[in-house]
Amino acid sequence: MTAPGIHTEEFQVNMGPHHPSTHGVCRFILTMDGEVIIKAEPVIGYLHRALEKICENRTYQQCIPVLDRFEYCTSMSCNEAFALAAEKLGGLEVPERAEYLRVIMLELNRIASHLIWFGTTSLDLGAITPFLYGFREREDILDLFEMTCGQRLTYNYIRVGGVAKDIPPEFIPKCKEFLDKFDAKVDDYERVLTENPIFIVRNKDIGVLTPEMAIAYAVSGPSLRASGVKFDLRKDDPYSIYDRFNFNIPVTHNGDCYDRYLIRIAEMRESARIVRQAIEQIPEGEIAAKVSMNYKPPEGEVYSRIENSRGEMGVYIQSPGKEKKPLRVKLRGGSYNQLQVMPELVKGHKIADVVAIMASLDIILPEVDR
Amino acid sequence: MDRDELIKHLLEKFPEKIELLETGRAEPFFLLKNKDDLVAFCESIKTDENLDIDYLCNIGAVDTGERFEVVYDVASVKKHIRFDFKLRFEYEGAEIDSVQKVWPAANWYEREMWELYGINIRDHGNLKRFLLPDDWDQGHPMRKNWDAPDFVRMPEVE
Amino acid sequence: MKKLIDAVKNLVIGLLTTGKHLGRHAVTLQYPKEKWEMPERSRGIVVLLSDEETGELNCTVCMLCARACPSYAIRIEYEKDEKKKRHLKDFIVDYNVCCFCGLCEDVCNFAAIKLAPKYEFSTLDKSDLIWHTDKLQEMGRDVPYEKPVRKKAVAKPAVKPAAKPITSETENKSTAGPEKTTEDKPVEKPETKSETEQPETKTPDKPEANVPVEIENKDENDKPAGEQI
Amino acid sequence: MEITGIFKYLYEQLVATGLSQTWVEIISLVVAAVIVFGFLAVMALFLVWWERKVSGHIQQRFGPMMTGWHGWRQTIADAVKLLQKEDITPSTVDRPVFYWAPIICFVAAFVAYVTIPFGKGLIVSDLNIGILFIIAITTFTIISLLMAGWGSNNKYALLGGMRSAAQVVSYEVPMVVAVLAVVLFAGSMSMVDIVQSQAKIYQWYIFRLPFGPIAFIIYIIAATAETNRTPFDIPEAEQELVAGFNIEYSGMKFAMFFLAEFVNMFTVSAIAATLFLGGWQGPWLPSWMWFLIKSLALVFVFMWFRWTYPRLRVDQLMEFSWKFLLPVAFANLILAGWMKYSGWFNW
Repeated sequence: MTAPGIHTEEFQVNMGPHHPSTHGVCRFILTMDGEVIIKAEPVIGYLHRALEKICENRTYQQCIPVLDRFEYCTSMSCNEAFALAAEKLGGLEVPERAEYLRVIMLELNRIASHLIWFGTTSLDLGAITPFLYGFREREDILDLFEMTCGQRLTYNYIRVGGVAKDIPPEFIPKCKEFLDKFDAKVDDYERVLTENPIFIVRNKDIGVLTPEMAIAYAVSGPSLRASGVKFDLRKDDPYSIYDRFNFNIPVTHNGDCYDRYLIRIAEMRESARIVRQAIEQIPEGEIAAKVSMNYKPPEGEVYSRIENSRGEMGVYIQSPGKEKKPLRVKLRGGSYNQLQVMPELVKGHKIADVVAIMASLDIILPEVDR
Repeated sequence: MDRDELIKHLLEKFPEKIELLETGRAEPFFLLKNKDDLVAFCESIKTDENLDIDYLCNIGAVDTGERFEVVYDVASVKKHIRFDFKLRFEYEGAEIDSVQKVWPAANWYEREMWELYGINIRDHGNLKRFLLPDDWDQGHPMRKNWDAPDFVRMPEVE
Repeated sequence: MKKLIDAVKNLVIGLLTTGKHLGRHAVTLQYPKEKWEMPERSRGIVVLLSDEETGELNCTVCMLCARACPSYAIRIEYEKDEKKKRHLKDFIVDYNVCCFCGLCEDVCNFAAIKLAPKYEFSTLDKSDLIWHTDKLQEMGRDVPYEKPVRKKAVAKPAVKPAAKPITSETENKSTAGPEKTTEDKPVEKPETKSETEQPETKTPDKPEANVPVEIENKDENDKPAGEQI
Repeated sequence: MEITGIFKYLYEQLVATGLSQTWVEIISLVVAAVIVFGFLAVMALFLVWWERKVSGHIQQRFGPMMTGWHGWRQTIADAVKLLQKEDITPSTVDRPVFYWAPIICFVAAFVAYVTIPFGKGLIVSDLNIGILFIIAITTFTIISLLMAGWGSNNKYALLGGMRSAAQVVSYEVPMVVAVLAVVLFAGSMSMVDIVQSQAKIYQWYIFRLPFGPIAFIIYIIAATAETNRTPFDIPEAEQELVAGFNIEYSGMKFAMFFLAEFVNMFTVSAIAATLFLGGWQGPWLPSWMWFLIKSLALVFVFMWFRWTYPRLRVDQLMEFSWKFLLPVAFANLILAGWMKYSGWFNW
C-alpha cells in the first residue's frame, strides 16, 4: 500500500517480553510495514517451570498444589482436571456433596476468571475504569473462596477423591447475596462497554477466526463458540454432575473480537445461574472419599478434560501401578492453541489490534509455558 | 456412537494395525503397532465420515524408563467421539512423522516433544527451541535418565 | 443518521454509569490504618501449636508433615533416645519455599501444626524467612485450635490401633515391619466425626458442624485404600 | 471584589517611582508573566491531584489519601521526586533535539496565556488577533512531540511521535473551523470583545442555536484530541507503545512533559469557557471566579472522558476527523454565516 517507486522496507518491532499488555511474559516479533503487521512470531518459554517434571516425583495429593500454579486464574479447574483423572485411574467414587461443592467452586472460579479477562480487555483498549469494577466483584468471590479453603488464588481445595473442607455455615447466605447483586453489576459493565461505539469500532471484524481454522488448531472454549461451533464440554462430554443443571451455551457466528466479548459476558451470567441452582440442590453428607496420602492407583493411563474459562483443560496421567507417584503427567491448556493461532489472526491488522486480539482470546502464559 | 461401537468400528477398520489396550481407564485406548503408518492412520480416521476426528486434543510423549511412547488424544467435535491411541518405539533412532498435515494444531505439540524428549519429527517445518532458554545445552530434560549439574533432586524424607 | 444518534446515546449512557459511581462510597481499605482481618480458616503462616497448660509442643515428631509437604519446606531434626522415642531437636520451616498449601495441617493427627490467619511476616533478608522452633512456637501461642478428641480404645482389633500416642507409636512400628514397605508408614487414623463406628459424644459447646475432615490415611492392614477395583 | 484595582494601584506606584516609560512597561510585563506562571504552576499541580481524586472516586476507591488531608500534598511530593530523579540522556539520542523538545512543549503551553482573559481587566495583553495567536502557539506542541519521538531514536518513540503529529494536525483543522464560526459571530478576534459580545446568559455562544452547540461539541472533541487525552491518547498509549514519545525521558524532562500536558488541558478548557460559556460573565461572583468555575467544569468533563472511554485506533481516529468532523464543521460554519447574514437569532 506504499506509493510505487518509494523504497520502504519492513522493520521489526519487539512487542514484549516486558510489555504491559501481554498477559504473563510473552514476546511477539512483529515484522511491520508502517503500522500494518505482515508477520507475527510469538516467542514463549519465559514462564517454563517444568510443571510436568515436578509432578513426576510428587504423590497424587502433592501434585494438586503444584497444579494450582499451572493456570492461576482458574486454579480450581486445574485441581478438578487432575482429580478427575486420578479418580478415573483408581475408580474412586466421589460423594454427592463433594460433587456439588466442586461445581459451585468451579463456576465461581469461572466468573472470577472472566472478570479478570473483562478487566484486562477493557484496560488493553484504554478504558481503565471497567478494570476496577470487574475486580471489585472478583474480590467478593475471593472472599467466598478464602472463607472455605483459606487461599485467594491457589486454592488446593479440590482433592483426589473429594474436597478438602466443608463450606462454613455463613458461606451460602454470602454467596446468595453476591449472586443477587451480580446480575445488576453485569448490566453495569454492559452499559459502560458493550454498546460503546468506540469499543465496537475497536473490536468489530478484528481477528476473525473461521470455524474450520478454529477446529483445525484445536481452539476451544469461548473463542471456539464465538466462531459458531456449539461445543461446550459441560454439555457435549459431561463430566461430574453438570447434567443436573439447566444452563444454555451462548454461541455467536462471526468469530471476531466483539463476539468473543459477548460470549464471555453471557457466560458469566450462565455460571451465576448454575451456582444458584447448585446452592439450592446441595445435599448433606460426606465431603471426601477415603484416599490416603500415599494413594497408589492401579496401572493405567487416562486423559480427562474439563471446560474451564479458557477452553478445554486436559490432564493425561499414566500410572505405573505400584508407585505412589505418577509416571507421566501431561497438561493441556486452552491458551496453548489460541496462541498458536494468533499469528494467522494478526496478519494485516495494526499494532493496536494485536493487543485487542490477544485480550479477546484471553491468553495467559502459564498455561502455554507450563 | 458409544464406547463399544467405537471399539468395534475401529478394530474392523484397522484389523492388524491397532489393538485395544486394557490399561485405558476412561475412553478406549489403542496401540498403533507400527509407527510408520501413523500419518495414514490419522488421515483415515479424519476422513472416515462416521468418525470425523477433526479435533486433536493433545499429543504427549512418555518415557517409561525402557522405551518411548507417544500418546495422541483425539476427538470429534461433531460426533462427540473421543479416544486415544499411542505408539511405542525404542530410545535410539526415535523418529516419527509429523501429523501437521492432518491437524495443524500438532505443530507446537511436536515441537515441544522434540525439545523436551529428543524425539526427532520428520518433515515438521520449524523444529526450533521455544520452551527452554536458547542457550540450553544440557540435553532433553523430560527424559527419566536425565541429569544435569544444577538439577536439585528432591530429598527423600524417610 | 440513526446510527449516529444511538452512538451518541450510548456514549452518554457510558458517561452516566461511570458518573453515578462518583457519589458511591469507596470499597477499598486504607491499609496501614484499617487492617483486613482474615477469615479464621485462611492459610497464612505455618505455626507450631503448643498445649496451653503445659506449654510444650504438641508435635510428636511423626514426620508426616515433612513427608506431605510438596515443596519440602519442612525439615525436622530429632534424636532417638533409648526407648526409640523421638525427641524434637529443631523444627525448621523455610518460607522461601513454602507454598501455603495446607497439606501439613491436613495430615497432622496431633493438631501440632496449623496455618494461622496472619499475613504480615515479610522480612528484608531472605535468611530471616527460615524459621526455627522458638519463632514458630511463639507465633503459634495465640492461635486457637481444636484439640483432636482422643478415641477410646476400640474393641475392633485389627482396624484401629490403640488410642494413646505413645503405645500407638511403637505398635505401628511393629505392625508396619513385616509386610509393608518401610517408606509406606501406616499412620494412626485421626478422629473424623462422620466415620467412627460408635457415635462420638461431641462436646456440646462446639457449634461448628464437623471437625475439618481431610483426606486422612486409613490403612486397613488387609485392603489398602487404592487397591479396590 | 474585582482585583483589577490592585494592578492599577501597583501600576500607578510604578509610574510614581519616576522610571522611564519603557522600564515601567518591562517591569509590569515581567511581573504579569511571573504571576501568570505562578498561577499556572499551582493550577497544574492542583489539576494533577484533582485528576487522581476524580479517577479514584469514579472507580470507587479513594485516590491519594496519605500525604496530608485527602492527599493534597501528593503532587508536590511527586514533583520533588521527579526533580531529584536522575535525568538520563541515552547515548544513541540526537542530543540537541532530545534536549529542546520538552522545553518547547513547556514554553508553548505557557505562552498561550498571553491573551486569555482571566477576569474583567485581568489580561496580560489584549491583542486584537487573540484567538488566532493562541491557536498558532498551541500547534507548537506538535513540533515538540515530533522532536521527542524522533529524537530519542527508539522504535516505540518514533511510532508515538508520528502518530501524535498526524493526530494533532488532523484535529487542528476542525477546531479552527469551529472557532471561526464563533469569531464570525462575535465580529472580532480579540478575546475581550468575544467575551463582551456574550454579556447575557442567553447570548452565550453555546446557546446560539443551531450552530452554537454543534460548534461547542466539535471544539470539545478536537480539544481532547489536541491534548492527547482518551479517547484519542494514541501517542502515549501505554498498552501498545509502552509510553509513546516520552519513553526515553526521565526526571526533570519527563516532569516538563507531564506538567505541559495538564497546562494544555487547562488552556483548552479556558479557551472553550471564554468562547462558548461567556468567559468571566456571571451574575454575583467576581469575574475571575466565574472564569475558574467554568474552566474547571470543562476540565472535569475531560477527566470524565478519560476514565470512561476506550481508545480509538490511529486510522479510525484519522478517519473520524477527516471524514466526519471536518465536513460537519464546514457545514456549521456556512450555517453560522447564513445566520449572521440573515440576522436570524441575532439578538
